[in-house]
Amino acid sequence: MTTRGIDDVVKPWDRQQMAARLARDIPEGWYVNLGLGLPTLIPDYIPEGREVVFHSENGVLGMGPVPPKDHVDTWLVNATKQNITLVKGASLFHHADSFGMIRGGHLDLCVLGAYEVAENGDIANWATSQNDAVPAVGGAMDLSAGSKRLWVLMEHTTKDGLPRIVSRCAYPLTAACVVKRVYTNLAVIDVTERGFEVLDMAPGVTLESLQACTEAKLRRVG
Amino acid sequence: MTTRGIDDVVKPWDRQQMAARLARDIPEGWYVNLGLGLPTLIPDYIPEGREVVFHSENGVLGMGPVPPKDHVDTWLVNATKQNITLVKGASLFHHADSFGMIRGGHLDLCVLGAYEVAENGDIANWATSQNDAVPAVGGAMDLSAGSKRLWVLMEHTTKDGLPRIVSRCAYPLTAACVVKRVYTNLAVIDVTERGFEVLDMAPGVTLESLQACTEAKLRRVG
Amino acid sequence: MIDKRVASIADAVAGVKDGSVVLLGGFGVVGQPQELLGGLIEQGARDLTIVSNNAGFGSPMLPKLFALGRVAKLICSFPRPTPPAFEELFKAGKITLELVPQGTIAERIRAAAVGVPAFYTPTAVGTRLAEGKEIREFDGRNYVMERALHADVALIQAWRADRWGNLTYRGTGRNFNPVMAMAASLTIVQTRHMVELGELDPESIVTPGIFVNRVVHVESPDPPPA
Amino acid sequence: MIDKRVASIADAVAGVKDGSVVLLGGFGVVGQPQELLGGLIEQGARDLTIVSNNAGFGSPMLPKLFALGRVAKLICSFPRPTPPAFEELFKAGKITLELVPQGTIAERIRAAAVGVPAFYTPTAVGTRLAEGKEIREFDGRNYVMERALHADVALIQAWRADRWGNLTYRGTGRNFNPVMAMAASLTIVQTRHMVELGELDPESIVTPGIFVNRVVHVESPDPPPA
Repeated sequence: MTTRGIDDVVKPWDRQQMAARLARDIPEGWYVNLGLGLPTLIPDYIPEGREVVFHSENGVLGMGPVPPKDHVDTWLVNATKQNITLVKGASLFHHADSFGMIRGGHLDLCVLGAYEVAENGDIANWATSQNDAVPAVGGAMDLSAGSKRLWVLMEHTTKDGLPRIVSRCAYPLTAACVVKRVYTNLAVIDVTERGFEVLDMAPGVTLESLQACTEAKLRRVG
Repeated sequence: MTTRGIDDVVKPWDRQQMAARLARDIPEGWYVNLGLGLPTLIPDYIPEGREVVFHSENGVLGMGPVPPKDHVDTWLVNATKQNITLVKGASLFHHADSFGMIRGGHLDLCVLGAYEVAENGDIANWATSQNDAVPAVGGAMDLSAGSKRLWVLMEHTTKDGLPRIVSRCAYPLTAACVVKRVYTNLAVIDVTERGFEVLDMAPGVTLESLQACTEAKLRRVG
Repeated sequence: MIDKRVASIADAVAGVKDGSVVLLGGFGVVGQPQELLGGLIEQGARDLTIVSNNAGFGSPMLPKLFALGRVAKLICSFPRPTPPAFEELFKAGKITLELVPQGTIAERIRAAAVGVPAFYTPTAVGTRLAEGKEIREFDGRNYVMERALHADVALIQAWRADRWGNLTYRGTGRNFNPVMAMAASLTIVQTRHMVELGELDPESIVTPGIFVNRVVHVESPDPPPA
Repeated sequence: MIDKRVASIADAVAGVKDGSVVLLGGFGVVGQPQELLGGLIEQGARDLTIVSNNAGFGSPMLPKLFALGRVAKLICSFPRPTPPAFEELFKAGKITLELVPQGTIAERIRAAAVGVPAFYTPTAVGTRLAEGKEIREFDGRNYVMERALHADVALIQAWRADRWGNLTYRGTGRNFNPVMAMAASLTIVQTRHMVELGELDPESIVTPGIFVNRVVHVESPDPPPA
């Protein structure tokens, strides 16, 4: 088998496959917060019968799927302000309690999107420059600093092909040294004390081709 | 009218009269926490129809009277661990919320007993020496430091006739500079920046006789 | 008789002073007290500091308050999407934005409510939102010191209320409301339902009446579908 | 299926290690989980630090734990009336008492639960309970710095629970229980009633199941009249 360029025979995971790949790794019983964008696809891929409890930082544990249009309770929204449902066993609480849960390390997992992840676990996902017109941070810093583990779900490179898995973040940090794992359209990569370790790759991706679009050094394990 | 000795024609207020004298000064709408002992007599003397809301630091607002013996819910107790009732409009909450209310200055009034009150508003009411066998403080320090106003309800002197209204507390402090008013069996005394000011005296008590059993300097106002 | 009920929105917001710090309940528009905001617009107080998780996108009233030039400062975690009224003022330097992580806003408000002047949090350590703030190490980890956020006024949306000001909320309309209700000198509530004293279960009251000053009954519409 | 229910008291308290810090719910005996305490006595862990508002006067179980010499330290606000078992050990210097104001205990436990390592409080400033602690001035007033109180185990008395560990309480049996339930690595609950998932109203759950590890159904008696 010869090494090929990444544009050649590679079949990157699509957005649904990325969400499904990550969902596979969430065991029963975890309490999970999902950030805006891609991570919101994850619940669809939790296997039937596996109980995972979804947290929404605006005061919900036990968030269920989007309701059918004719059965919407508009008093129920998630962090993205979409209407949601509650599953059996759900509970409601206020913002100080909700972020107490987050900051206190009670969430087993938070999955966020990001602009960049660095090999020391730094994450940059809230601002693309030092002078955004109207900056916004939401709960990203709380979730990053507080969760038991932070996984990032993002495209491996920018639309222009620039690396997002880097030795050091260029964008403003959301939190330092917190990311445990990165799921991209090309690979699953652990953040370890020894740097980035590749756990899994999309069909056709080789370590060499992956490295070619990754600024930080990668190692293959397992 | 001649000045007489305090043992002569004085009619000190008894415990019920002390509680009633203080109750008179609690306006409608105040949220009030009552300490152990004498202060627990106060609710009996709030005039019918005047709504005052009693707080118990173990998580109750809207504490009602002691229940008849055959209608006791033993899951309801006050800070003294006596069974209580709830009035209409009562609410229940946990200890961190309850002491948040206290510390955050939301109680209009706390009434405590004391060993000593000093002219700068210091209160000593939890320990009689530096080496009590098994010391206990409960919520006294939180209530003293946190309430909007702290009134003390106590006998004017010790059983041995020693003064308890002093220029400086000898016993370990509960809180510094917090007492606003003292109700005793002999007088009602404000704590002001100018020192103790006597507002009212029991029948037969004169400023001179009161001063004789008071270590700190008293002034008569009004 | 303790009766915190007031007859009108105008009575509810009467006396709000220029320069007030105003806590505004709601997450997006859910739990945001629109009619009280409308009352505040009518009432006329200026030079306000508004504490709100969002900048009013989708809100019928908050952008109006900005557009009228009544807000000097917004303390906020997520001012996006950004209503044009806010964006214009911001770009023109006519409004100050204090960007605070969402959990830190909530905890700073709670701290004010419970008499804690300052606390330490891991949130924002190592980021530009911690720049200039005191950093301190506890047990080998760094934390930022944050200060209590006191307010003059809180505007609250409740679901049920009684004349003592006991409150419950509905769904995620709870959000910042119970926290903010505890932290202001003047807590003003609009409630969808006014009930008799004693109707609310003492076990299920979320905001005890001690924190509330005024309650007005407003049959406001449900939030729009999102 | 998430199922935090365990079949017996022994299963509930299994694995508590020597030297553990144990948060014990209850105010006096109301809300104090007697059967879990009994289980802890049977289970055998030693050298414990117990965090409890009281020292067990009137409690069938806590004085036994003291008498068996299993407690090295009590963190407590009001150890009076003092059970003889505790008083003897204390006078003999065989147990340490850390006396903490009641609200400060509650807030230190909450701080641990919500990821706050330290905070400032006005309580105890100028008293001997603040001796040796950091004092700091904010806006002209002095405050004591207090540290979060983390624990290995919490023993909790609930009224209703489901298999996810969602809890409600009864009356003043609530007290420290919801605060302690949030702050331990292993939160063990005895509940008077076990209900089906979905039976508890999401609006009225006091302790969300995320904080709970094990729930055992015990038809314990009501507290005695007081």
